[in-house]
Formats: sequence, structure tokens, C-alpha cells
Amino acid sequence: MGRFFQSDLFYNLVPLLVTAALIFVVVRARRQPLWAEAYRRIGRNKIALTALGVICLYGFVALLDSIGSTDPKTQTRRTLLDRVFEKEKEKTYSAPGARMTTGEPIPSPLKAPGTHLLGTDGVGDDVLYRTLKGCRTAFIIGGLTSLIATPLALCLGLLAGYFGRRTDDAVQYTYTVLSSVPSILLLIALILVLGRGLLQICLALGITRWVGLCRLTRGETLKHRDRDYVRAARALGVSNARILARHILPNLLPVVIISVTLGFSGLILSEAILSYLGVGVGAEIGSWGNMIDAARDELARDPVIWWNLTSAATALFVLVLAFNIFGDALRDAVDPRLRSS
Amino acid sequence: MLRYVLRRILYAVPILVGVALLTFVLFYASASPQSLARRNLSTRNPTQEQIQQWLKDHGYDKPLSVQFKNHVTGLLVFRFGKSDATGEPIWNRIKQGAGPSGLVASLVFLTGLTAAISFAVAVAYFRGTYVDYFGTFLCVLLMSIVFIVYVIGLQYLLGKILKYGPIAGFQTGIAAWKFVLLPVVIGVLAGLGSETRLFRTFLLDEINQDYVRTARAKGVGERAVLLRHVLKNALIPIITSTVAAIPALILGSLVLENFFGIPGLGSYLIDAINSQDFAVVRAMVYLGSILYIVGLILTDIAYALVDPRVRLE
Amino acid sequence: MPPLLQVENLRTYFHTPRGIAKAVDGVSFQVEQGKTLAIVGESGCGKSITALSLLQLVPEPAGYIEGGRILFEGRDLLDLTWDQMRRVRGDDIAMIFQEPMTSLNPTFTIGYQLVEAMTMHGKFTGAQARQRAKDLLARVGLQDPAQALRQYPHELSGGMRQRVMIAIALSNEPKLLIADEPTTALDVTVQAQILALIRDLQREQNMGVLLITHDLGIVAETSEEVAVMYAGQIVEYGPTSAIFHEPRHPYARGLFASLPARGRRGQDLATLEGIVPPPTAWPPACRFEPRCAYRWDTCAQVPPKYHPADSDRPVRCHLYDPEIADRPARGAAPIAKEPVAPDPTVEAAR
Amino acid sequence: MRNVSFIATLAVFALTLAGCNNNPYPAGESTSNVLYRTLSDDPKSLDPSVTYTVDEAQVTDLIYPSYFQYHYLKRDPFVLQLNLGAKEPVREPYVFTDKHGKTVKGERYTFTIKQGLRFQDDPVFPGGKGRAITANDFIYSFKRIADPGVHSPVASFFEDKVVGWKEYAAEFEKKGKAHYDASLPGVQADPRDPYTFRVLLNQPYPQLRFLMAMHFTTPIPREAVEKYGEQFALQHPVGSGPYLMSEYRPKQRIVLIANPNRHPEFYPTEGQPGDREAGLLRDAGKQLPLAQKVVFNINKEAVTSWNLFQQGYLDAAGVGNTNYQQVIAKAGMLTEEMKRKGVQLKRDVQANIYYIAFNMKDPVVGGYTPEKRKLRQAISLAIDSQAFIDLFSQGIGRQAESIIPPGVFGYEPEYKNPYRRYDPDLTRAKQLLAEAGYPNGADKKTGQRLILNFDNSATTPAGRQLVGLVTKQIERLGVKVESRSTRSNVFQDKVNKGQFQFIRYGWFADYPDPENFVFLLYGPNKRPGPNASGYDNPEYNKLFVKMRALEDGPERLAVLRQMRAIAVEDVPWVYINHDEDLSLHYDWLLNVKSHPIANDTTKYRAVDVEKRAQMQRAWNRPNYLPLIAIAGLLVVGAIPAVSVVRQRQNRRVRRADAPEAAAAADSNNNGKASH
Repeated sequence: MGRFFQSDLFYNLVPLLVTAALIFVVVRARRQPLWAEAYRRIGRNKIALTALGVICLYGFVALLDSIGSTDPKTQTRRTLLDRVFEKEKEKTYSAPGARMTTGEPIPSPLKAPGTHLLGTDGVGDDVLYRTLKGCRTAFIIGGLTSLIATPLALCLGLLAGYFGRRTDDAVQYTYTVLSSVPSILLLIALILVLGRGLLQICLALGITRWVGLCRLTRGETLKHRDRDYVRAARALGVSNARILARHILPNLLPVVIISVTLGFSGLILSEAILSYLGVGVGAEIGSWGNMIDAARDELARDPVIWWNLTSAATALFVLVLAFNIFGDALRDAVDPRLRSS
Repeated sequence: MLRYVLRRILYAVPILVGVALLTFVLFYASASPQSLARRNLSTRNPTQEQIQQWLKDHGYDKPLSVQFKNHVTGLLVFRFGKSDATGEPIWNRIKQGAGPSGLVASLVFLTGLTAAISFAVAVAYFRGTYVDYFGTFLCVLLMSIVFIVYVIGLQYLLGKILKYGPIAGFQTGIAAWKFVLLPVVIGVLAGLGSETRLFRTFLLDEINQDYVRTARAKGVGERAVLLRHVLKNALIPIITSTVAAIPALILGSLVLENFFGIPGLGSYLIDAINSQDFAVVRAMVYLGSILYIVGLILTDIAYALVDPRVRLE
Repeated sequence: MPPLLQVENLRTYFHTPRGIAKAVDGVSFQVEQGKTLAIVGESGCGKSITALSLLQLVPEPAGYIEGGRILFEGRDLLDLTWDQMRRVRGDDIAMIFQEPMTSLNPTFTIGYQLVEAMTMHGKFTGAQARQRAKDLLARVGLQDPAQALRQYPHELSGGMRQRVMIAIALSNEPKLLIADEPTTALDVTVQAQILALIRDLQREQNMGVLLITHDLGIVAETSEEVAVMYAGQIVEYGPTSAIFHEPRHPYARGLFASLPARGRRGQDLATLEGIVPPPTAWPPACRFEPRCAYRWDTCAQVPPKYHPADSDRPVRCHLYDPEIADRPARGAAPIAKEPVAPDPTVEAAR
Repeated sequence: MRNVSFIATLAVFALTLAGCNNNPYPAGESTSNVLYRTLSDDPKSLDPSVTYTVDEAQVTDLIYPSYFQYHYLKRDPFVLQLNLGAKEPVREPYVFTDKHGKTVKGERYTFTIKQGLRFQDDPVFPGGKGRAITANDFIYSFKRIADPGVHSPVASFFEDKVVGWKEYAAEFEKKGKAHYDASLPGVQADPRDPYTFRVLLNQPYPQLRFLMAMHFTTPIPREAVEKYGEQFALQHPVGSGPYLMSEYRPKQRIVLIANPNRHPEFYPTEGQPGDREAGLLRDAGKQLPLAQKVVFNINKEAVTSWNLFQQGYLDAAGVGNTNYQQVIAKAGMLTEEMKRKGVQLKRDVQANIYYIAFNMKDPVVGGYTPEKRKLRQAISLAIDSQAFIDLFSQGIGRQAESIIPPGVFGYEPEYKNPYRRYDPDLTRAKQLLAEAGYPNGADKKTGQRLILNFDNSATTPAGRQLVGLVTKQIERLGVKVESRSTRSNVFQDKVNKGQFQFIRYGWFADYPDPENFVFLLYGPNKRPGPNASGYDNPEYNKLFVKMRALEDGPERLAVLRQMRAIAVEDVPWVYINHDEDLSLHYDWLLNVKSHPIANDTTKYRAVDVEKRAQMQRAWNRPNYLPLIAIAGLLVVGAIPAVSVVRQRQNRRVRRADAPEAAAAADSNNNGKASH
């Protein structure tokens, strides 16, 4: 079994299953009356559709970078994206489309001149390739964190809101304490303790992020708890678990989905900041944060190495912008009264 | 009023205890004191005695329960102990760093708030026109740029190319303005997009209220409606949202101070992160929470001042 | 001498995602000095929008005045610039609204809001205004005016707030008062007091009053003339007594039939079937046609003209149009007698 | 009214801009006789018994002088000259019987210091006036090194050599600070002469002279240490050097000013050939220090320092990857731009070595069998030093052939290490690898690819480059390299515990003696001592002990060659390169000659204040054009907004061109609004 978790099959199955599940949910949700209306509204919103397209494009790149196989010769796992960009490394920096390197005392000719559309970085990697590599990291950070934070927040929020009293007090106290530690400090502390790494960061982000959603869930649950349909169900002897799962939860979903979508961009942004603070993903994982962080030195070089920063910052900017626009559109489509904050 | 404030402070105590508990669990349960000592002793080959000495100096030699007691009581009376890495009393550095940090953070906060409210009012005044659309879109653009890029890019542009201010350094007193100019400008610009956008929605919420119609029916002009009637009401949600800005402020200080060589708490913390100085990080986490809670109390007071519906008793 | 207010063919439209909503669509009426005109109709008929259009307070940018004339003392308000219009509001024409709970700014004291209304038009200095504010509050019946000046709206009851609203409206001695459902949100006893107050003040200051209401009960007591509005148009217009005595338009008939009256005690309350359609989906010809008990084929094809029926009372109905060839005899069809479910909108509006 | 406030805002804004300048120093300071230097971080300590890094020593050595110092100008060999010492120490044989009854042939050094030396003025002394320095103050600093509570990094240099040291040090545990009153048997005062003390050694130790040139053996006032406690280390140093600390702001700056109590010291009157021409003897015979004040800017980011240098706010800067291309044109020459700015370039050979160390205890790469040796030899042959030099030293520096760097006795430029002959085809390396049992990088028995773990602290982009380079080079053998990156302190911990396979490391000379390098492979120095790879070859160890006692000369060279031959064959290290130091300074900074060992050279430096001030002004004129342009754009952008306001003010509800046609309007109602 342990072998399975290390195998290519497992590594390929997970992203494919996640994608399939996502598509399934999206298609199924269309049948729900509430969501059908939302789909219709978004369908009319051209800007939102463009944003969604951009997100899907990034997601596609991330998927490309998640599926691969182990090369028997070098014992390294190479993804489809790696295969697309199969080029020998250059020596060091080179400007976009240049023929010579630039970081060295004496510039040397490139092995593949003119093919590096966005130039190369300090170790001679293609910047376009490294930028695309960042997609996967961004989606993992956004997605995994949401996967950690959302169930936690939902469970605790539902329980606190539904049962009240002691449960509520305990949950409220927990999140009040957690939220009174400024999130960036808590993140730093958690990552110092947990160690660096993609998983650890997602865990740490998840721990800091669930609070807001939990508060929201609790509030909404409180509202629904006293509605007639819940009372009726209770009077009919429906079990608490069933009431929560079948009656209250579906009513919370729109709020939760919007809040998760809107939170996505914040998560992607925090990766870059964590990298700067020295608690980001490791240097060996391609991420926009690492690229931006490297720019501190690169901008001081002469000639200035601007393409690394520009590529990463633009990639990040476009994705975050797309999420912001789409999130807003989704919010307006599902419930115009809801607001971010 | 006094009683109200006192009660608010009283509410904060269990939360502070909770934070102390949290930090204890985080920091004492995670790293072995032995390895901490090894990392922090400057000697190349620390002997067991030296390690014991270090553990004793930093209070890691006692049983966990005693450590816990010391930790919680120490935090509650602001006794933070000594840095794991340098052995320096943490409180000293906090005292030294609080001034510059406070200066930068408060300037960023106040200027940013003023600027964001002004822009939000302007955008709300032009609501429905292309000024509004353009402004809102600009806000979304601005808030999609990661903070670090603001700092790197603007320091390069304003500091290095255009030479508007020193790239690094700090002086106390009046001379400090020169050193905080660029960090504050950058800090304000970085936060402008999201704040303006948020405040705009607050303002627009209020603009559709009935009392605004009443004011207009009285013959109050559009500008006075916005600046007097709408703004005062919108201040209530704005004040609430400023508490949420405290973590962002702390983050801003972290990055800005490090980039501009301002000797504040931010750069102290970054050093501590890099040297895995748990004692300092612990103290800063706690301090950050206190700041947040104080901010919360101040907000409540401000809230009570602005909104007559809040009862002070 | 021209009437105080003469509205001609006023049209106020809204841009909505589903097209243009013609909320007010060619409304004409007039208000004489010292007299009261009541506009009645169900919710969603465009009464409030008409009132707001007069002061050009229609919610922007969705709503806009498409055309018409609003002659106030012979001057067309629609010709005024934004700034000139601002000076008319609260000074020549004042307005009170139906939601006393939310119509006052919660963060300012009553005194401030009253004084602001007076100083806004430069008629009073600060000190004068404060003195007058106290007098006004006393006049509208507040027990302790000096204290009320210092109070915030949330410290007052609904009735008190509506009195304050009236005080604000009257503070500059307007020539025309627009009262948009001033008593809807109040208790019945308070309602009567407020109406009496308005009537008294009207007499004192010789104001013209435009009363917007769906409550026919108060119309009889307060107004000289009535305009019945349906779906953005006035369907019947005339002296109160005449209309109460004999409503002509089928809608007006339905409306007045639903009014409990001494003479009809013991009978079922007749009610209007159906609801007012949304402004974007008004029937192409006669807008009342789908709900009308008298309708025939023509009603769904030819829009009825608005012209005087007998005795100078304009009615918008084919029944009273001599040019319509196939009209049946007036009043031939009875008002629906079958018991129908109470109209939810009428109920909800109360 | 609005216009007035608008104009006022503009005026305030303009004034703000006019007052704007980017000089980071207090007003007027940079036009005085002050040197601007930079530190990459706050010193961890300025306690002379503890300080070890070069950065810290830059400050410490100016406050704490030693018995000896290095001659500022002379090189090849480096010359030790007396500083606080009055005369050359007397070195005599010292034979005694130890507690096991064994006869030990040791050595006795007698040191005599100058009379009339005084500490800096400080409230800790009677009357606030600096007290006279005696031999006891030197002895006190030896005791501090012995005190385990002080954590002195050089304690291990003495503990096995100075008579009675270990026993004395152990007593601290029991007696605490009071133990300073007890005498250290191996370091004794002369009862007749307060300016003389003796050091007794149980073995010949010629390197003691060098230790007496380091700040560890500076005289320390015991009363100051006891009064200031922890403050003594950073905020309150009390020394006797050319400078004293006048201000310390953590994270900002350390300011040193000339010490009025310093002992008379003069700029050297002679140097090496060429020094006079280079203007290095301009200030010959003048009293030191030449600059009245030294400001150390603490800049964590190298970028910041470089920017400050470019703006003329630092007198000197290093050359690194970030600025190389801007600074150096071809063949190590300065670019025209830099020359125009009056920048001077200094290239200096450094006594240092960078290397890859194998963990000799590791079951895969360690061990002394022929197979294991061949594996390491193969890896050594696969590594191209030039690539490292190109990437990390801007192509400047020498490939290392053995452990001893240039400038140190025992370095032989003509020596070629057979396992450092890089050949791009790797024929020999692959052959050796096959002989080691890994043909084409796969284990002969299992057929599995050999995987090596490269431990590093590469968390920066530059570190990533390093990892990439090492991986790329070794993987050409068919071996797989896995990088294990951790933060530097965790990495240090792993190294100390020997939890690694191979690492890249470096060593900088403490003193210019081969012992300071070859001891890195001396068995007893093994982890967590300086011998990180844990190399332990009895033959090598024996030769080391022999070599240590010898004076420089043919005999010592012969022993060093033997040791080299052993280490080269065993390959505990892959020698990579000896770094050269490139540094820049403006021509207004005078008397610049860098010294690879000495850290107190700042006192010889002078500055042309006027020229500096002039250049600083010229280079730092803010460019307001973009600001004005932005303001202009804003104004242009505001015009439509203003017009919106105007329109609003003057708007009429009725469109002027819409003729009223009541009848038309009435009939308009049909159809349009339907559906």
C-alpha cells in the first residue's frame, strides 16, 4: 500500500480525480434551481466568463504539471509540462529572446538562442517554464487550504450554531483566541513549528483561515435554526445529524462557496508574502513567490534582470484578478446582498 | 464611559490567557530545547555543560508545568525573557523597535484611511458614471497586485531611480520624516485598492437609505449629503473594518521595515524567523495579539462615539 | 391664476435588466393652493414614484424622467437645473415619507436635522432656527421639545418621529406638501392624530397638499380631489365625493367596493382579483384588462383613451368612450360576486 | 474657498518635495571627517572573548587592540609587529613533571607590555578616567576564554596546550564568577613586574604569537565586565583601542569615535614596493587613527548597501553577482561608468578555501577502503571548479588543488592534484566509479542507481544556483543527487551531528599559518570541531603534531607535503577554489589596502571630505519630472470628472431637444412595454 502512495499512478490519479469531481459538481449544480439562475446570470456576464476562462487556463496548466511519470533512467518524475519544456538548461540569466547570457562576467552564447520567450533565470531555467510551474503551486495552496479549512469551519460552525450553549461557547472561544493573533504572526509561528513545505503551509493557512468561515457558518446556522422548516423537521423526530446535513447545510452552501472563491485569491497572494518572509514553500518548488523574492537581488543588478519579476508578478496578478472578478460576479449572481469583508 | 471601557478590557483577559496558552502549546511542545541550545551557542563545539548553562539561562531546564506557569505569568506582566539567539532581553528590543514601527504603522494607517475614505467618497459621488466604473476597476486591479511587488517595484522606482528619499536608514525625531516618506507612500498605495472598494460599498449602502432621501428632500446638496449624512453613517462599518486592517498593518511593517532598513519590530521579527529564535517570535505573537485586542477595544470606543445607538452603560 | 401645481403628462421610466419599466406613464393632475389631492391605488401602481418625480428624487441612475411638465406656480420644475431644483426642495415643496423609522438620520440629533433644514435655505440664522425648531416641535405635539432636540431618532417612537418629519417638512413654510403614505406605518390612533395635524397645519399655512395613499379610509376625510392610479396611469380623476359616491372605472369600482362601508354592512367585502403586474410587463392595451370583470375583446387590442366621461370626470376606460363601437352598456356586467381569496398585495401594504 | 485649500495643499506638497533629499545621515555628518562602512547585520556580540565573524571583528578590533598587530602594508610574508607589547616575547623551553609523573617538554612565553597604556574613559573607573593597563588585564582575558560561561570560540586552541587550563576551566562550574580570583596556572603574572606575564605550555606552540595578534587576548577591564554584565558585549564595550563606541542603534548604526586615551600609534613609514606610487605612504608617520569617526551602517540587504554605495553614501563596497556586470568590464577591469565616478577596484588574494566535504563516517561515501576512496575520487574528478568560480566568484579566483591557500606557508602553485584534473568527458572519473562498484552510477550488485544526498542551507536564489550546479555536475556520472535544503541553523546542527553525506563548506584563515588550515583534517578536531568531515587518518594526525611544533622552513614543508599526499589520496574533501576578494571604493577614500587577516585596517584610512560631499550632492538630485507628469495626468484625468460635476449642477431633467408631444406620448404606450 505504501508503494501505491509513492507510485506514479497515485500522483496522477489525485489531480485527475479532483478535476473530475470539480467538473461533476459544476455540471450537477446546474440542475439546482438556485444555481441554474446563477449560471444564467454569469452566462450573461462576459467579463466574468473571461475571468472564468483565465482561471480554467491556469487550472489546465496546473493539471499538465500534475500528471507525469517517472523517468526510469534518471529516477525523477517528469510531468507533461516538464516534457513540453524539455530543453537543456542555459548557463545563467538571459533576456527574453536573447542570444547571449547576461549574468556572467563574459556573456556566452545560449544553447537554444531565441527560444526563451521570457528569458532565463539565474540557473538557466526557462522563465516561461518556471512561471507555468507556479500555477500548480498556486492551485495547491488555494485548493488544499480550502479543503482543509472549509470542512473544519463548516463542522464547527454548524455545531456551534445548531447546538449553542457549551458547544457554541467552546467554538467561539477557540476562534476568538485564534483570530486575535494577527494571522501573519500565527502563520509564521505555525510554519516555524511545522517546518517548511507545501503541505505545512497549506495546513498553517488552513488553521488561520477557517475562523472567518466558521463565524459566517455559525451566524447563518443560527438564522436557519429557528426557521419553521427546521422546527417542523425537529417536531417530526428527524435526527439532529440529518437536520444539519439535509436541511441546514444545503442552505449554507451558496454562502460558503462564494466565500471560498473570494478567499482563493487571498491565499494565492499570501504564498508570495510568506516566501519573502522566509517561511514560504521551499526553493526547490517552483512558485511565483520565490521568483518575486529573487527579484530583490535581480533588480539591483546591472543590467537589470526584470523579466523574472515581471513574469511571476504578471502571472500572479492575472490569476488573482480573474479570481477577484469571478468571485464578485458569482456573489452578485448567487446573492446580490452578500458582500465581501 | 469609563465603566464601558473597563468592561471591554475585562472581556479581553480570557482571550489573552487563551493566546498565552496557544503560544505555549505551539512553541514548547514543538522544538527540543537541546537542539535550540545547540543552534544558538556560538561555540563550535558546545559541551554538555555549556548546553545546560544555556538551558538554565533561558529557563528551558525546568519541568514543563513550571515552564508553563512562568510562560503565562511572564506574558501577562510583559516579562518576555531573553532572546534565544542573542541572549538579549527581548523587552529592550521591543522598546527600541516600538517607536519606529509605531511611527510607520500609524502613518500608513491614518494616511491610508484618509486617502481611502476620500477616494471612496469621490467614487461614490460619481456613482453610476464612468468615473465610478473606472475607479472600481482600478481598485480591483490594485488589490490584485501582491504587496511585495508594490514594495520592490516602488522602492526601485521612487527610491533608486527618482531619488525621492533615502533607500535605507532611520533617524529619530523630526528627521525621521525623510525616512518614513517612501515606506508610508508605498504602504498607503498598496492598501488603497481594497480599502477604497470596501468603503465604496459601505457608502453606497448608506446612499440608498431612507434618511438620505429625507436629506435631499430638505434641499441638502449632493456634496453635503455625502460628506455629512452618508459619511457619518458609513463610518460605523468603516471603523469595524479597520480592526481587520491591523494584521495587514503588521504585515506591512514586517516587509516595509526590512526593505527600508527601519529598525522596528518588523525587522526584529524577520531576524528572529531567520534564526528560529522562538523566544522572540513567541513574544511578538503575543504582542501582536495584544495590539489586536487593544485595537478592538479602541474600535469599540470609536464605535460608541460615532453611533449614538450604542449604549455606553 | 394658475393652480399651485400642475402636472402634465409626466413620464418616469426605469432602466431594468428586463427592459424599460414605465413606472409613471403620462400622468396629469393639479393641486390648488390650500386644497388636497389624494392619489390612491394599490402598491406598485407608481404613486410614490410620481411623488418622488415631482421633487426629482427618483433613484438614479436607473430612474429618469422621460418627459412631461411639472408646473409649480407656473414655472416648469423640469426646466430647472439641478442646483435650482435643490433650492425648491424643502423650501417651496416639502415632503414626508412613509417610513418614519428610517427616514431620519440615526447619527444626528433631532435638533441638528431640524436646524439643518432651516439653515439650508438661508431663511434663518442658527439661533433663530434653534428657537423655531423648538416651537415647531411643540407645534407638532412633542411633549418636551427642548429635550427632543438633543435626542437621537432611536430614542423616539414611530409616531414621534413622524411628527418630527412633519416639523422638518414644515420648517420652511412650504407652499406644497407632498405626503407619501404618511401614516402607513403607524398605529390607528396615531394615524388619526397625524392626519389631523396635517390638516390643521394646511389650514394655517394655506398649503396645497398632495396625499399619496392606498388607504381609502383617510382619503374621504382629508382630500378635496382624488386621482385613482393603476399601472403607471391615472384611470380616474375627480372630486372626492363624486368618486366615492360613484366610481366609474372598473378598477376604481373594485377598489371602493373593497372599502367597508356602513351601507354595505353584512355583505361580503368585494375584492380585486389578481395583482398589479410588474412595470416591465404591462398589458399592451388596457392595463387593467387581465383583472377586469367588464373586459371584452377590444380591451386587449386598443389602448383606452383618457377622456372625460360625464360631468367632467376623466376616465381611462372603453366603457366610457363613445367612439368604441362594440362597447356593452355601462355597468352591464356586475362586479364579481364570487368570493375570492383576499388580495395579498393589498393586505401586505397595510 | 475651495481653491484656497487646493493651493495650500499644493504648496505644502511642493515644500515637502523641496525639503526632500535622500541623504540617510544626520544633517551635516557626511561633510565631517567620518568614514562610512557597512555591516551586513547587527553584531551578535562585540565581546572580544567571543566575537568571531569578520563583520564583528571589523568593529571589535578597533576597540580592542592586542599585543601584536599585522603590519598594514607588508605582505609575503605578513609581518607581526608589536602593538601593546613592549618587546618580542621571550620563548624558552619549559620542562616539568605532570601529575602522572611524566616529564613534559613544554614552552614558556614571557610577554612584556608597554607602560602607560590606559583604558578608555568610562564611569566604571575611579573619576571616570581610564585606568592604566597592567599584565593582569591580559591574564583576565585568558581566564575569560577559559570560562565555559563566556562561550569563547578559541577555548579549544588553548585547552590542550596551556598548563592547568582544563582543570582551571572545570572549576568555574563549582565556583562561578569568584573563580576569576584564583590563578590560572598556565598564565601567570610576574610578581615583580606588573607589566609582564608568562604563558606556560605543555608542548611547543609557535602559533601562540598569532593568537596574541587576535582580539581574544586583548586586555579587558574586569570591573567593566562585572559592572555592565551582558551590556558589556554590545551596548557598553570598554577597550583601549584607537576608537571607542559612542553610539549603538541596533539595526541602524554603530558609531565609533577616536579614543582620546589611545596609545600613540603612527602610520607606517615603509611598505612594499609600489605602495609609495599608489599613494599609500601619503600619510606616513601621522598619528592614527586618521578619521575621527567611523560609522558602520547596518544593512541586512546587500542590495541596499550597493544602492547606498552608488549614491555615494558608502565609501566602499564589495563586488558580487549583483553588481558585477555594472562594475567590471573585461579582464577584471572597471567599467567606464565606474571609472567616471571615481571608483577604484581592489583585488586581493584571500587566505581561504571552499570545498565539498564528505562525511567520512557515512556508510556510502565515507570509509577508507579502496572502493570508497575511488568513489570519492570519481566525484572529485567530476567537479569542475571553474564553473563554481564563474558562478559564485565572477570568474575570479584560483582552483584549489590542496588545503593550503595562496599566501600561506606550504602553498605550492605548481602542485597539481591528480583527482582535481577535470575533463569534460569524465573518462577517468567513470572508470574510477566503475572500480568503486558503481558502473555508470548504478550499484553493481543490485543494479539500483546510487543516490547521494546533498545537504545545504540553500534557501536563497543564489543557493538554488549552487544546488543546481553541484547536482548537474555529479549527475553526469550517472549518480543521482538529492538536495536536502534546510535553514542554515538546522543545517549547522546536522553538520555538527554528522547527519549528512556531503556538504559545501568554506574556511577563512584566523592567522597566516598552515596549521590553521591543515588542522581542519586533524582527527581529534572532529565534529563538532572544525573537522566537519570527521576525517581521521592516524598517519596524518601524527604528521600534524610534528608539523605544528616546527618553524617555517624546508623541514616543515616536507611534512606538509606528506600530509597533502595522504589527504589527496583519501579525498575527504573535494577542493574547489580559493576566493579572491574584489572590493570597490571611491577615490575620496584614501590609504586603501586590504589585509586578508587583519581587521583593524580602518584606522589607517582617511577621507577627502570635500570631494565626497560634492559628489554626493551631484549624484542625488531627485527627479521630479515624473511626479509633475503624474500630477499633470491627474489634472487631465480630472477634467472629465469636473465636467460631470458641472453637468450635474446644471443638469435639467428635460432634454432640451425633446419636444413635448402629449398625444404622441399617450399613444406611445402600445406594444413597447409588452412581454
